Amino acid sequence: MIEIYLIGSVIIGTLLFFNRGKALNYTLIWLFIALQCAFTIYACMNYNKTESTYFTFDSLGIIMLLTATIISIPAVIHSHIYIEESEEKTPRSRATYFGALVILITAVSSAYLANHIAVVWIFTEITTLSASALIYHHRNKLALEGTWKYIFICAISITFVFIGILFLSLAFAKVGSDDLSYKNLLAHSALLNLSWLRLAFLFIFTGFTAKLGLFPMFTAGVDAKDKAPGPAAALLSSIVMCMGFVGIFRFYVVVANTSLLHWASLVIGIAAFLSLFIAAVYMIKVKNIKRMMAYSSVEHMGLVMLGIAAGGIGYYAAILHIVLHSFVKSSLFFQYNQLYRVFKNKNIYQLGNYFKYNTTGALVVLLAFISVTAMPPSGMFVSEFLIFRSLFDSNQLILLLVVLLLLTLIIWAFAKNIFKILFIPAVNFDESTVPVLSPWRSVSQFILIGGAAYLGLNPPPILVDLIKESILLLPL
Amino acid sequence: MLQVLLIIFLISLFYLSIANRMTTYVNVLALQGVLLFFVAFLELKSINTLNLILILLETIIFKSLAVPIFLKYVLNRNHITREAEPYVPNFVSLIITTVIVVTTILLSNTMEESYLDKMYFVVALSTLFTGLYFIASRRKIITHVMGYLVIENGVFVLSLAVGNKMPMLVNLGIMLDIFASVLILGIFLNKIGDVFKDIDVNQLTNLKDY
Amino acid sequence: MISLISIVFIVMGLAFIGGLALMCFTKAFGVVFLGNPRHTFHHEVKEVSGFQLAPLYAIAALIIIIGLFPKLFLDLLIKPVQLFTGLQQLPFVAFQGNGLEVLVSVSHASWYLIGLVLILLGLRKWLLRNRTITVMPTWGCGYTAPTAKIQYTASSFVKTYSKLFGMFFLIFKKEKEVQGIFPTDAHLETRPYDKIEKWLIDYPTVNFKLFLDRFRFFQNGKLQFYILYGIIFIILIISIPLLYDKAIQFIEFLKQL
Amino acid sequence: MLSFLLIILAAAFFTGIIIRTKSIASGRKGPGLFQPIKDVVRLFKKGAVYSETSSFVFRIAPTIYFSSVFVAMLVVPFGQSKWLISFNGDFIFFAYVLGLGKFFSIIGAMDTGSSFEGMGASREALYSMFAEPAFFILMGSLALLTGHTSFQEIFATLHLGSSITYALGGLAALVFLMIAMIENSRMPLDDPKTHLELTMVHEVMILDNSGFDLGLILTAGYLKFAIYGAIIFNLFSGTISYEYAIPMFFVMQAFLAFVVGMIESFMARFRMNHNAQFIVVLSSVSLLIFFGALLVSGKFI
Repeated sequence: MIEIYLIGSVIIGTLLFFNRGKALNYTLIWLFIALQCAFTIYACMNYNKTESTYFTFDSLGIIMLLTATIISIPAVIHSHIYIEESEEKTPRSRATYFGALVILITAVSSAYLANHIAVVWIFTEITTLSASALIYHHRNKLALEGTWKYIFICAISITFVFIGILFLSLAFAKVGSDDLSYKNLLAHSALLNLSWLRLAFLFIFTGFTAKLGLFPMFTAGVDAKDKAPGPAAALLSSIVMCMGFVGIFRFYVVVANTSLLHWASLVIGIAAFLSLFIAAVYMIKVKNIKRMMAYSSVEHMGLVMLGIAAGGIGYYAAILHIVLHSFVKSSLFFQYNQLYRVFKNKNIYQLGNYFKYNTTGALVVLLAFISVTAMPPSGMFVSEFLIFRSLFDSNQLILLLVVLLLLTLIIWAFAKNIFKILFIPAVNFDESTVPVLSPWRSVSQFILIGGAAYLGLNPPPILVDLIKESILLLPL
Repeated sequence: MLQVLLIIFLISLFYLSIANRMTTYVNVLALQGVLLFFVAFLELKSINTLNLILILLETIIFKSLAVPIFLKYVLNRNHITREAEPYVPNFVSLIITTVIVVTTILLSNTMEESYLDKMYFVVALSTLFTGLYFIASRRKIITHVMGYLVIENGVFVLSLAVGNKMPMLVNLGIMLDIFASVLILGIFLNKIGDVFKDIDVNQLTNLKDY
Repeated sequence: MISLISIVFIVMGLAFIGGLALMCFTKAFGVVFLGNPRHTFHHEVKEVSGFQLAPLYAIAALIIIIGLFPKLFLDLLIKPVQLFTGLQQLPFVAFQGNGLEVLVSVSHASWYLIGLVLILLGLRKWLLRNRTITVMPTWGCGYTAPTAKIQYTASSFVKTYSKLFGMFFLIFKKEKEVQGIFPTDAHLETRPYDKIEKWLIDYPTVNFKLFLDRFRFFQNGKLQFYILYGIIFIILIISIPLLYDKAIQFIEFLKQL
Repeated sequence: MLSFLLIILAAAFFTGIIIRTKSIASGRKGPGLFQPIKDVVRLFKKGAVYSETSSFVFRIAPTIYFSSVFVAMLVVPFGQSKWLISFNGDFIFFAYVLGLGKFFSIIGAMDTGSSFEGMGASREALYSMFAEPAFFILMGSLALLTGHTSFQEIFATLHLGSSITYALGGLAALVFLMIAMIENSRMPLDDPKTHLELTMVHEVMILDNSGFDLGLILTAGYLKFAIYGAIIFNLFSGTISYEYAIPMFFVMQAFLAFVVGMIESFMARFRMNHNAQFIVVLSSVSLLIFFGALLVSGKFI
């Protein structure tokens, strides 16, 4: 099935690149969504089976794949609306956009399921390619700059990951096997050479931070989310981040079973804390709503990795948090397009009184804000609370204190800007040109946010089991 | 013989750090491609012939011919000035490159390892960090690309070191090489040349929160 | 001894807070809602719509209902409390143990109070049903030209108090004194500010934000820097433990000398 | 039930005795003992005059004020016999229900928009604020001494044995008397007979009340005296049986009224800005009682 999926997606993607007919484009993209759904169902039914040697439908992969499929459906819907509404649309840009979208979703989904570190790496490379096509959609100078930075940083990061893999093969040399699958690595974790493994982890971690949006390489991701069209930015800040997480997490599981556990947690903890710090620095200052949302993602990835670093209940909380964050943040980015349609601007000074112009949309923004800042009725409150508890359990009280302080600042800054957008009238805003937007465009966002709340507050036993299964190999 | 080639490779880094003209950079890159061709041949003699041919073709055709030619084309087409215009004086660059090499040698001493020729490790890591240093210290976008190509060469050296046991990794390295180079060089450098008339990295600093 | 002192301070503080609350809320309620308008606005002063008021009334009603029927609220509270303490077997039944049964008496007493108020209001209405009810200007002790300005303001209401505790306040005064035999205009405006807020909240917040501002160079738009972060991160993570080991070795070496 | 009847009876003549004492001390005959009650009955028969500034707050405030005093009365026991309301910590309820009444009387005064009444309200709020700690510390130390937290249990177990406990009882009685003076705005702090608004506290707050409302406020004042008198009596009653206790109660109430009358006759009112200091002194005295209680109960470490 995975071959059918890959080949089918590549064919659909290629057809999209070369066919510029409107009807054909949309038929193809929906065909792809059908394929994606079918594949997801197939993966769920073949739980824990391995296909084509390199892909295993394991618990973490299934969770992430489900997340990706759920998000990709509204992503296509909103891309459709976005492309049809944008002024500079050409058949070529539309075809490129949807082709890249198909390739991106396919690559990300395959990376989730890959059980071999090199295969994950290959798909990561492919996401860079497809994501850059999406970021460059507008074809202006700033988009070009954002794309250039994204490509360059991602290329360097991919190189880092590759170097890490090379080091890993050195660390693995004593075993005498050339199979770098996670399973094999875990089986021989006692034989790994620690000093090479240390270097390998460091390089792989640093490399994947570009996709995850964590401290050293987060920079280009922020620019990319700023310049990409709303639906593409939603994918970049949800499923692509999940891919970075999967890349780090699967390797972390290997490292955690050696004596490097403490050191690796420390490295992750440092990067996570610095991410939170950077997020706090910029959330206060940033005036561009889209960049603010991107920094908020940096903050949440910091929290997720803090959970990983703290261990214990933190592992569970981290996976739950990243899934919930994907839902909420993607709905926020989907909503951004409506916001932009109303105000034709993304500077917070020029936005305001959104409730008056688009009540449903404003409601989505409000609910998403409540969820993103993890206020109690939202699902992310639970996961964030558990992350704090894991920090508490691991006796990191000072760290917890500083983190809470930074979060307070972040929430303050976020609330200040969001409330400005929702309630305070903008200066010199011409009301006559405001388009009337159909409330139906917000339905998918409501579903995503509501789903996140449901999953957080009352996680279905199957999700709990899947998460527990994914962290089974970690020492508690 | 291998050792000699690798040392020449290291020396080429020093030369790169004091080079003034853009064409020198391109020529050094071509030279490194040729060096890698021989290193690959000597190191990987024992692997699958087809695979070996692929690797050798990649080094000689892609690294030492296609890329330099394309770079020269870009230089001419976009009327890029011939000077490298680094932020720091060449003298300092040389010192920093030396420090990098010395540090990697020291670092390699701390690794208790018998499976790897330390020469590879030193050359690869110092090439990596020198490349990163070039990116960080040069002004033009095209020099960034060249820095990236230097990094790729370093990674290639490292992948050759383990290539005997895991040829797959060398192939992956080649894939990265071609993929990233084509993406960066082919698509983007051209595009940037079209959109921005003068390819100075200072023009690409508008996306910021500072 | 320390615990004793702390008990004394806690009791004092708790008792004092009740009085302070009385003062604070009579001030706030009295100055904002009662009497004549203390300031004439250029725009029309009107109440907001019922939709905006309804939530406030709902919250107020909830507060009173919890006071009158605490049991209902506590029963609702048990489940979430159990969720967070994680003790499923906790024998937590409302009004048993923990001194909570007192709440029943308190709510009874509140009922007496409400009942008495209602009875008295009814009596009052009944007594006044045939009597003459006159509406006159407020009694002014012979002063025939009362203006809204002679009313107590927020500052003057607590003047005696702020005099006693002046050292804890920061009061900004804007003043123009009367001059000459036939003074023209004069005004006095005071704006109190909390010293504790100034020192414990404002200064740290401002300084912390300034501190954070120093790190704004990170996203400076220059690709070179972005790559440097990665390099520096890797180098530091590799070298710090090595340097640390070397430093330890060096110190050991010095000790042996 | 007993305490309720007794307090109402005592309230009926308490103020009368004060006025009578003052009259005799100044060489006049003075009105009858029940003149205050007659005044109130007269007020109940009258109509009402309202300020045009005032809102419904002004109309309901006196009723709530009276009710709060009345409910506070229900808390006070007589000796060992408790009445309607008695539970652990009921003295807190007592203080806060009086506080509720005070809140309404203050905002009722603010509602008239008069500068005088605002002034009275401001003073009343300040004095109540300072008086509250004294009451709490006093009751807290009594609770510490006896190991109980309700009025009834405290008074039932309060045995005055050693000399130090007598000293404590005396001090406590003094503090309660002073609190009663503050609550009722009597002499050292406030002169109820003054005719100058600027020197009034309580009187100036009710300038605009008339008829039924004024009657309620006056009745509440009488009740308050009797309530505090009852509390002071309870400090000493202990386990005395009813046939002695009930006459003693009336004697005590009459004596207290006499003392208040004498103070009002022979003392001048404090300067207004000295009042706060005087009230804080009460808190200090109650702290002294607190430490005494600690000493007696052997908890002083």
